[in-house]
Amino acid sequence: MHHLLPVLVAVPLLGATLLVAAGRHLSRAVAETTGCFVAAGTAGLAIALLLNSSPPMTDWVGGWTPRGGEGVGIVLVGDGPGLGMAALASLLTVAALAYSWRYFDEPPRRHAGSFPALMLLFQGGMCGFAIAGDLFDAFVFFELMSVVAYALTGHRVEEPKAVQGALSFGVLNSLGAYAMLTGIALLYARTGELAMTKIGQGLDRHGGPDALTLAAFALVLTGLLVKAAAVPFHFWLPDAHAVAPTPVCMLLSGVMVELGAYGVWRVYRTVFSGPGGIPASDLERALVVLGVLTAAVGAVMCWYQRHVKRLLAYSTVAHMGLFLIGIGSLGAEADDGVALYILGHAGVKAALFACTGVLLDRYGSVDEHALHGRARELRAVAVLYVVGALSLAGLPPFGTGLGKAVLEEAVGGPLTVLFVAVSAVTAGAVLRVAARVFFGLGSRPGDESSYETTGIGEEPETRHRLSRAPGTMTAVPAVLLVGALAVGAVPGFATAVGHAVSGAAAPSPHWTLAGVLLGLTSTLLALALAALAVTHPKPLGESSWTVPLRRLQSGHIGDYVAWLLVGTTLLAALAAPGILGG
Amino acid sequence: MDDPLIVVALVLVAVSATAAVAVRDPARQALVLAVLGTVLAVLFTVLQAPDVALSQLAVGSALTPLLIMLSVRKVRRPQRKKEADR
Amino acid sequence: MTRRTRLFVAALGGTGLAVLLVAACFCLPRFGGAQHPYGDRVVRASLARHTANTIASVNFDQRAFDTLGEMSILFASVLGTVVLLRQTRDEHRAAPEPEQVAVPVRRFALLVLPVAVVTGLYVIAHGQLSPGGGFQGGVVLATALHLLYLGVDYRALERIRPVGFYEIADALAASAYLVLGLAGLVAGTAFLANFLPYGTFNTLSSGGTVPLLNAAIGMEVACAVVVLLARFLDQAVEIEKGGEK
Amino acid sequence: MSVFPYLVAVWVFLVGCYGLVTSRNLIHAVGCLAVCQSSTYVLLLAVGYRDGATAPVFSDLKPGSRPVVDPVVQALALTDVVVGATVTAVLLALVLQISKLHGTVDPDELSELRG
Amino acid sequence: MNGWTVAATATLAAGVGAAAWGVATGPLRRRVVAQNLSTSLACPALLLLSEGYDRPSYVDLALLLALLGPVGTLVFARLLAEDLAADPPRAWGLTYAVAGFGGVVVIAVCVAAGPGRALVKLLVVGALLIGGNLTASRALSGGFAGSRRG
Repeated sequence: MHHLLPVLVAVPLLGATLLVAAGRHLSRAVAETTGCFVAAGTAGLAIALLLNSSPPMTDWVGGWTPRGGEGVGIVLVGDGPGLGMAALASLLTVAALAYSWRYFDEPPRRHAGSFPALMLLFQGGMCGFAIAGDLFDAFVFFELMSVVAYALTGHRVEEPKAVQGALSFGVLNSLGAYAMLTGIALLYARTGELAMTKIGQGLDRHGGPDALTLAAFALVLTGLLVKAAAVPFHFWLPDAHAVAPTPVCMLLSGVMVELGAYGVWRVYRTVFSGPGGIPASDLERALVVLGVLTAAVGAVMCWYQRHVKRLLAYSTVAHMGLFLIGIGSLGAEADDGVALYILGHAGVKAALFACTGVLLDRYGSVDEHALHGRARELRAVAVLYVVGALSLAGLPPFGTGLGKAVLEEAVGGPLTVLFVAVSAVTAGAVLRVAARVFFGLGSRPGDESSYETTGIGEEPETRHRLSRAPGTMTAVPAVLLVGALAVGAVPGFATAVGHAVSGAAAPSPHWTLAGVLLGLTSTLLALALAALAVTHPKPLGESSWTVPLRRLQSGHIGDYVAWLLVGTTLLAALAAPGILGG
Repeated sequence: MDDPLIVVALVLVAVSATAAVAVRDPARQALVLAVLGTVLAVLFTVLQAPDVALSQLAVGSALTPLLIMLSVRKVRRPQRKKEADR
Repeated sequence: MTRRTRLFVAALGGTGLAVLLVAACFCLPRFGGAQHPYGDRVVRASLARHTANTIASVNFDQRAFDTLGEMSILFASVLGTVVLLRQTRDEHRAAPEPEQVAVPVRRFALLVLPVAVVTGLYVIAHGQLSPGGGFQGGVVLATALHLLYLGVDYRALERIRPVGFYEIADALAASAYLVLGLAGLVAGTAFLANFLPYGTFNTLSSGGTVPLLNAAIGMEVACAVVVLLARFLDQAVEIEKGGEK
Repeated sequence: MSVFPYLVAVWVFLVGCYGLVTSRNLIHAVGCLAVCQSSTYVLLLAVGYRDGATAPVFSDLKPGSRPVVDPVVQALALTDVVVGATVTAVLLALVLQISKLHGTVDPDELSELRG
Repeated sequence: MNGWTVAATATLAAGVGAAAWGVATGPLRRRVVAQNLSTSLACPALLLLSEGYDRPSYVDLALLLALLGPVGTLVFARLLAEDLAADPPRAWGLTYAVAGFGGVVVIAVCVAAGPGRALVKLLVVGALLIGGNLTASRALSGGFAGSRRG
């Protein structure tokens, strides 16, 4: 079975090359169907491998199985988390391709296959990154998914915002990747190895951590955290996610960003967790501080957006903060919680983006104020939107709720308040949008703010404005929400996830009374916030203390790079005390 | 490390990299980047990496400058046109 | 942020990063040290498989999966460029004008073109023996074609460069690499396994699948770079803003 | 002296970052990113160097007759060079579109994405 | 270190160093010439290194640089034709000196290599190096009429 691990990467890549080769002679429908089938086939393979992933598989590509413990090849790791992420990425790719079915703007002349081919390449890159057991190999596939993501983000080349957002995305992520490569070079210099577990053993053999370990840790994590959009590396995310085509947004927010967090988890576990690496307390300090910052900034910025896609993008930032806190707390229970939360969040966030795409293509706007009360006729979408918002808040029995509950229990203490607050604020913002746009509640807000990005005047992504949403565009979000529900509600699923992530020995995650109550609390808080915002816009509207925070999001590449440098320094400073203290 | 050759190559790389950043006009920067590419190739040869040096030569001496110069030309053209219309 | 605050923030972060990196440099093993365990293993493995150029053995045999990723990056970026630099609705194509080129320059370009093509093919073919390989040779091949643009004019280039053909060849070469990998899975032991006889050391056919993968990469890179440059040339030379002509 | 090559790599990386922060032209910024990336080549190859050794290419060398440098970093750097060139191409394509749609390539004048 | 590598070091430090300085400063006409000379100086340096390290396979590097260096310069000559037409470079003395230096190096390396296949390759490199350098210089000083498009 383990021989099939590299096939997980090869199949989508082969599909993409064949689509391009035949692209000139294919009709659009054929190209897109092929794309869907290849993506679905890969997803099936990923799931099949996942079901056989205990005990974890390893595969040495090219049959370079090490002799006497010393290998020269590349190792792929097929364990629960890795294959789980690959399966999630593949399933979301299928969903995005199904959503874009007959929907997307006309393809470039004589390149009917280019969009599905790019999506397949993206899928291949994500799968390759998820199962990489070799640090440099991880870098290569990290770059593959990045390059494809830049191109996909800028896909609508007639949109000024799209190309600008894609460039910020590209520059920041490339710089992060080069920082990561520098870190890899440092680790290679110290240990002379590239396989992650081997590097970890090499560090341990060398003795205690020193400046080199710290620098390598900070640099490798910089690359991954740029992808994971941790504050202060996060600036590219709202710019890119707000402008990318909707099916691409579903993938970016649903799984690509999470892969950054997954990378942090994987790299720390295999490389830096030994006695020669970064002490657990230091990692916890670094990730929890960055996570809290990320969650707080994301939630505040989310609340004050009127551009709906930007709002959703910031809610992704906020949730990434929560995931990072979970990863930083380093426990089997927290890992289970994060895994469930990521699964649930992927479904919910992709569904919300998909619904927003319907708005964009129907009304040519994604501005909360401009759309006030205009979408009354879209009843099905309205229901999906509200359900999505409620599950974003952690309403039991959605997967997001279960993940949040398990995570809150694992983290405990004052951070529980943050979890409840962040999920309530982000969900409240989405509910506010739903109330205004779909139900026309409250008075129509005026256009007092001039600084921020509005969502007015966006080009629809379909050839013409839709008079009614095609079936796929509502069916896909519905299915995604059902999936998010299933994560939390299907008996035994959570246990299976727990086994896949942290082994059969650990206690399996399950609903507790406290978890249900906390989920209900944040849902009620979200409803209250939304109601308050709609009925009394003033006290919760523009406030002066957020202005400096919002000015930081300037769209200027130079600013973002400067913050990236600060972020790397901050990361090193947060992780330094344990090393300096010996 | 007593090899002055390596030191010379490294200094050349550091100097041309600094110049590539300091020269602000993209067309002139492309010239410096072309030199940086050549100097990097020399450094790689000195560090006994002929394969990398070859690909650096292939990419750095003609391909990257051509890409940048074509971009410069495209970016400049509307500005030129505006001037001509005036 | 104003320019000054931006510079201040960057100075803050840059100083911290500089301190960190310089400290790390002093913890690195001495430059020129003899400790290269992975490297030594790789050289032994390469010689065992009759591949004279160890770097080719790493790229196309021992770590061929990395090269698969690298090739996909190139493929993806070419596809991305094709999509990003497509002709939009408000643009039209203007026919390029002929160029006056000084005779010696023109003669030189036409003379060097075949030499460059031969050199490119030589670099690809000897990839597993001497320095070079598919990537380097492929770029040389693609650059050679563009001597026609540089030394003659754009119309001369267009005559020998049907972009569609290169696009298909690019995709087919990329799939050839993948198919060879899958063939390893079917015929041999694992994905990208070197399942062919290793041949005689230091001959063109040595190294098993290495020369085949190398050739696939060479073709992929050459075609990919041609398509890439074609998009940029289109933008710089032909595509203009304005309504349909 | 034994750290000089590493320090050069660090310098090149930081200089490239400085260029990115202060750039007034996006094409120039992409060039600066290429400079940043060249630091990774320098670092990788410096890590793999061995005193008095030669390249592990045995077409004109008897195996075992001379010490050889680390081939792994060379393969990594080779991959890195390709990645760098392609990323440059994609980013330049985006800059071209920015210039068409915004009429400028000065990041200070691009202000569509804020707040 | 041997005589060859010493010569290569000197070429790099003095020649390529000066070219790097020339390309970074001054008017455009000086920069393009410096760029052209940087490749025509680095190429002999690579030949010297190949001889100094006793690795004939390194000659491929010089071959590629002799081939692609002038192509790179043609790129600039072509796409900066309008700017260069206004202020054409005049540095023929320097160009011939560098070409002569390249010729001397090629002859020296040829003598050291002795007759054989390697000699043919070296002669090709020499021809490309000198021919390319001179043609590229010619292209810089008015090789392209500078049409508006094309």
